Amino acid sequence: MTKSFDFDVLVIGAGPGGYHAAIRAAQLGLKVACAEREAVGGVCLNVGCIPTKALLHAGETVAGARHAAEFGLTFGEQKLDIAKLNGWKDGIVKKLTGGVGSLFKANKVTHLQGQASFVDDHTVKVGDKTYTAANFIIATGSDPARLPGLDVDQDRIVDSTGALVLPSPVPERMLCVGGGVIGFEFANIYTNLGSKVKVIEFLPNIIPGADADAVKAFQKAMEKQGVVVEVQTKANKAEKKEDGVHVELENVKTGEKRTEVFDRVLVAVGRRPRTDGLNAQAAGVNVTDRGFIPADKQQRTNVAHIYSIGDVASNPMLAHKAMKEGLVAAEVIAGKPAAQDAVAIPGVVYTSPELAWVGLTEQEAKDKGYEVKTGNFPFSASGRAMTLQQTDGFVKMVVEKDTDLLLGVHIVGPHASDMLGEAGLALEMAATASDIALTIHAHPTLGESVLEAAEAVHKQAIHIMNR
Amino acid sequence: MTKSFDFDVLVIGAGPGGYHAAIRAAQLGLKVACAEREAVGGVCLNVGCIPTKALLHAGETVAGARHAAEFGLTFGEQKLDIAKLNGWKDGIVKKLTGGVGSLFKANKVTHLQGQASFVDDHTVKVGDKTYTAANFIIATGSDPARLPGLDVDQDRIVDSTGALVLPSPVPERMLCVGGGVIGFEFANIYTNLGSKVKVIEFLPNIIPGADADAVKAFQKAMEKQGVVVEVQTKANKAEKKEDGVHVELENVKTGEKRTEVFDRVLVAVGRRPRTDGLNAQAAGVNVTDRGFIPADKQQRTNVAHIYSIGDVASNPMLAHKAMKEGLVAAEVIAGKPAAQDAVAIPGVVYTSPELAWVGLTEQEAKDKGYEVKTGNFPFSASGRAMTLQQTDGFVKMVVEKDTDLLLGVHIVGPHASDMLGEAGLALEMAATASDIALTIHAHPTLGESVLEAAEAVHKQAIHIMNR
Amino acid sequence: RGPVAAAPARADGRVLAVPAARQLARELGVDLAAVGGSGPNGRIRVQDVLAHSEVGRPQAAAPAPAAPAVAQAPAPAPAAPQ
Ligand SMILES: Cc1cc2nc3c(=O)[nH]c(=O)nc-3n(C[C@H](O)[C@H](O)[C@H](O)COP(=O)(O)OP(=O)(O)OC[C@H]3O[C@@H](n4cnc5c(N)ncnc54)[C@H](O)[C@@H]3O)c2cc1C
Ligand SMILES: Cc1cc2nc3c(=O)[nH]c(=O)nc-3n(C[C@H](O)[C@H](O)[C@H](O)COP(=O)(O)OP(=O)(O)OC[C@H]3O[C@@H](n4cnc5c(N)ncnc54)[C@H](O)[C@@H]3O)c2cc1C
Repeated sequence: MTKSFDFDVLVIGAGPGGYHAAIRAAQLGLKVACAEREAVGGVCLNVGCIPTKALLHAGETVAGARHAAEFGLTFGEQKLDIAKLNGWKDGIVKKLTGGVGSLFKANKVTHLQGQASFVDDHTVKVGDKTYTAANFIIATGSDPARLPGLDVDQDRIVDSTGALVLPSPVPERMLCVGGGVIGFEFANIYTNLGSKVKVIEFLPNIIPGADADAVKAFQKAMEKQGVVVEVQTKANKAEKKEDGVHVELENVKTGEKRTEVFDRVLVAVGRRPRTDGLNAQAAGVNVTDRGFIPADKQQRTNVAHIYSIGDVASNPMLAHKAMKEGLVAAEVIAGKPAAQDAVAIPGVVYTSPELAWVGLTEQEAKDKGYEVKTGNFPFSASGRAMTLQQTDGFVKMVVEKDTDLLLGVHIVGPHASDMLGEAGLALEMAATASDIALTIHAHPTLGESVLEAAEAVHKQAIHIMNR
Repeated sequence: MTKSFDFDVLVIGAGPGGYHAAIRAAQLGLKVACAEREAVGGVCLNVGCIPTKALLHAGETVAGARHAAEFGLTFGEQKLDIAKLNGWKDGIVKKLTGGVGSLFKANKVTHLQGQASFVDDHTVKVGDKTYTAANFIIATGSDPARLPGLDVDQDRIVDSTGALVLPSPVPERMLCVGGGVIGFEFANIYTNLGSKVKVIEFLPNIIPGADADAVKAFQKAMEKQGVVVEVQTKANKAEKKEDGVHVELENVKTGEKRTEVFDRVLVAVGRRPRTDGLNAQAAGVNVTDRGFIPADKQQRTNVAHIYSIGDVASNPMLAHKAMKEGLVAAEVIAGKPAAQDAVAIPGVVYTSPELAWVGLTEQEAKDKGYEVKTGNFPFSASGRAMTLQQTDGFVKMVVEKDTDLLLGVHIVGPHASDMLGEAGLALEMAATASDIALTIHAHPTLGESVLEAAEAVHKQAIHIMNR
Repeated sequence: RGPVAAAPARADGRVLAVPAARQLARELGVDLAAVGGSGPNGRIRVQDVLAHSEVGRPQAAAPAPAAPAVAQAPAPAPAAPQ
């Protein structure tokens, strides 16, 4: 690269997208800087993927101890030191963000602390210094969307960041506004820790994007655990009173309104791309009306040497998509033949049971004009699931009828996210249901249910009757 | 098939191999019988795979509750009702064996209760009746090997079947003779339930067949949990006395002998193919000196219409191998183009951490003449593993140097068996490390460590420094 | 794209083919060693086996009239990039 710039690549934002881009660019021999105005690791490590999973594990341990009575293991009085739990979770976050810092050092990525603003298409200002670079990667991520009428105070009305700080004792009555992934992960956490949780969703279905059958089974499992789910319902306004937060709920079909009282209200109604303070226009970079900075398959924006990745670039707003795009942008800058050409981007709700999927839902496949076959296998017929005391859910496979080509895999059940490894690779390798069915899967594993779902596509599952 | 026989196929043995064969043959329209002299489900469901996994789960729940203190969750006095635990485990077994019985009925498989003995190559005797069949599938499984000097009484000196019945209280001092999969699964169970366990192994390494690096990490994790491991050690004899079982142990390298005292001794020194009472010679079927009834890739024995599958056919003695071979035999009989052509048969130790592998070890690959590259990724660098409080172990990938072809995957860590789904499919699909590295893996999942190990093969893992 | 030649035999004798292609080859009586795999390292997919077995059938939609195909002729590469 030309010598007249301070850096070959300057990455803006050190979330999962940004730090993957920075490290890969450095691995490929480029001179790299990464500007970050808050904490290295971005939303994902600090207030997203990681702390939620820590709390989910804690909640599941509580639930697991309760279920142990079924096999004769009982415990005396259970005590949860909420301060210690918050501290443990924060410790994991610190270890991981510290790790990213060390990786920056070891890979010789210059970490610039402060907000980066474009001055022109080869210059940014970070704090009171300016830096030039041959290429930029915009990885500024996203912020929680706000809901008019519900003012987040991070105490009684919280967004996902506030919800991560558990009060002691946990709220008795909790409302999650928004029945997406984040809403249900928190619903699961708070339910397991003792709250009575209601989730409301504006749309007719929870977890938009997931397969209808899977969503149905998932909702049933959540309800079985005590979560109350109300779809086609919105929250109009919230009033904080002595006895709780009074929330006006409206059934959007009937228009019927009623007020319910909660101790904590979580607003989890989506996320918005984050471009504040970036001054993208100074570099001539297009920002859409909705705030996205779109990119092509090489992650290039309309300005050829400026790239955009992760949440700020496009939906779905998921860390692994940001990571992939970060690697692609770095490799393209280094002259490698990379592209964001993924067949499918997996999605996961890390509750118990988990809901995990990759590829097309049955409906999406039909909408795209595919003639499909499907195969289902329930965990209630899995020996491994029985020994884990987790038999809710199933594996569903969506396959093209004539070619047997795998189109999508949808799993509700124990360790569902672990099984996405096989499903994702199968999709990327253009595998058929037969390829999966002919592959030996270890016994007794949860993965056998993936095998059996593939067999079910051909009406040859062994442990169920094939209609 | 010709009408002159009672059945198109008569399967001998209703273990995992036999019941898979019987059900698949029935699915393909054949008239099928399955003879079983003990309980449907064989070793695997009754006294093998399933009950061990139930007890492992119980043990892990105990350990999990202990580890919960790290995040502030503590419990009062823990009580384990051993009778209830045994009953719960037996309940799962009953549900599964009952399930196989129902599947036999639903698929119209005739279940013949009793020992089958060949009368001639188209006739067997079961109890006092004789049946003819056009084809036979021998699926008679295996028995635990005995060790001279250690007489199994299923009380103080037990084999794996006896070890499944937990005494109350659990033995204080436990010895596992044999450091294979079964020995370590029981070591893990008893350790978690409170025993002090020693495992001795005759060979220089435990878990023969697994990758040396993986075994080293696995052994370290077991020792960290308190299991004492002694290799190159054998048990010469055991004497039952008031204060315990006195076992003479011998260091096979130095010849040094000493006597140690245990409350329970498990003999788990391998398994032997089971052909007693089968009268194979009446059908002209070859039995090897070691008791195996070998078969070709279509599972045919030396007698073309008599097939052999599972433990009685060959090593490795694993349920999923038996199942695959059962399906192959049934399909071949039905005129389908099936073959046992698996690239690799996975192996798993379902302890915590698990040890799981599929394909060639590094040494095996070198011995076969491959030039190899390897990639390792430790779970200590995995965010998901941290949130699960299980960071011991790693993923190791063995890859052919020039072609990038995946040869083997070796995992020590949480949910390792779940990750075999992807690894196994990758091997069967002749995937390269790049195929895995280019596939998006959901964040934060354990499967990302498989991705990172593939990246590490190319010295491009993100979350570790690549030497 | 030109025709894909069968990959040279690997040192360990393994033919790289996906499970469904191996099954199909047995069904069609095709010798996998003679099939040109279109994947990396000559990996054989279902389409490769089909293409191979089409060779020599007069009704096969061949791109151009060619000399009578022999059983061992390399199969045309499938159109889809892999
Ligand atoms: C509660 C919660 C749970 C989640 N769980 C998951 C999950 O389990 N799995 C999953 O895949 N996804 C999950 N997500 C989504 C995931 O966190 C995001 O998709 C991911 O963080 C996006 O990565 P990114 O690099 O694009 O942006 P971000 O992680 O948002 O990082 C952007 C960074 O850029 C910095 N920045 C912004 N503007 C500037 C500027 N001008 N100058 C300097 N720095 C700037 C920000 O401070 C931030 O650190 C979750 C999100 C939330 C909120
Ligand atoms: C403690 C333990 C744990 C194990 N865990 C695992 C594991 O986690 N995963 C795994 O893959 N493998 C495991 N195994 C091994 C697994 O159980 C065997 O590989 C598997 O059961 C073999 O299946 P099979 O069908 O060949 O024979 P078997 O399961 O042995 O079944 C053979 C059946 O044939 C019957 N039979 C024998 N002779 C006759 C006759 N003449 N007439 C009528 N019936 C007859 C027997 O009664 C028996 O029911 C474990 C084994 C043990 C002992």
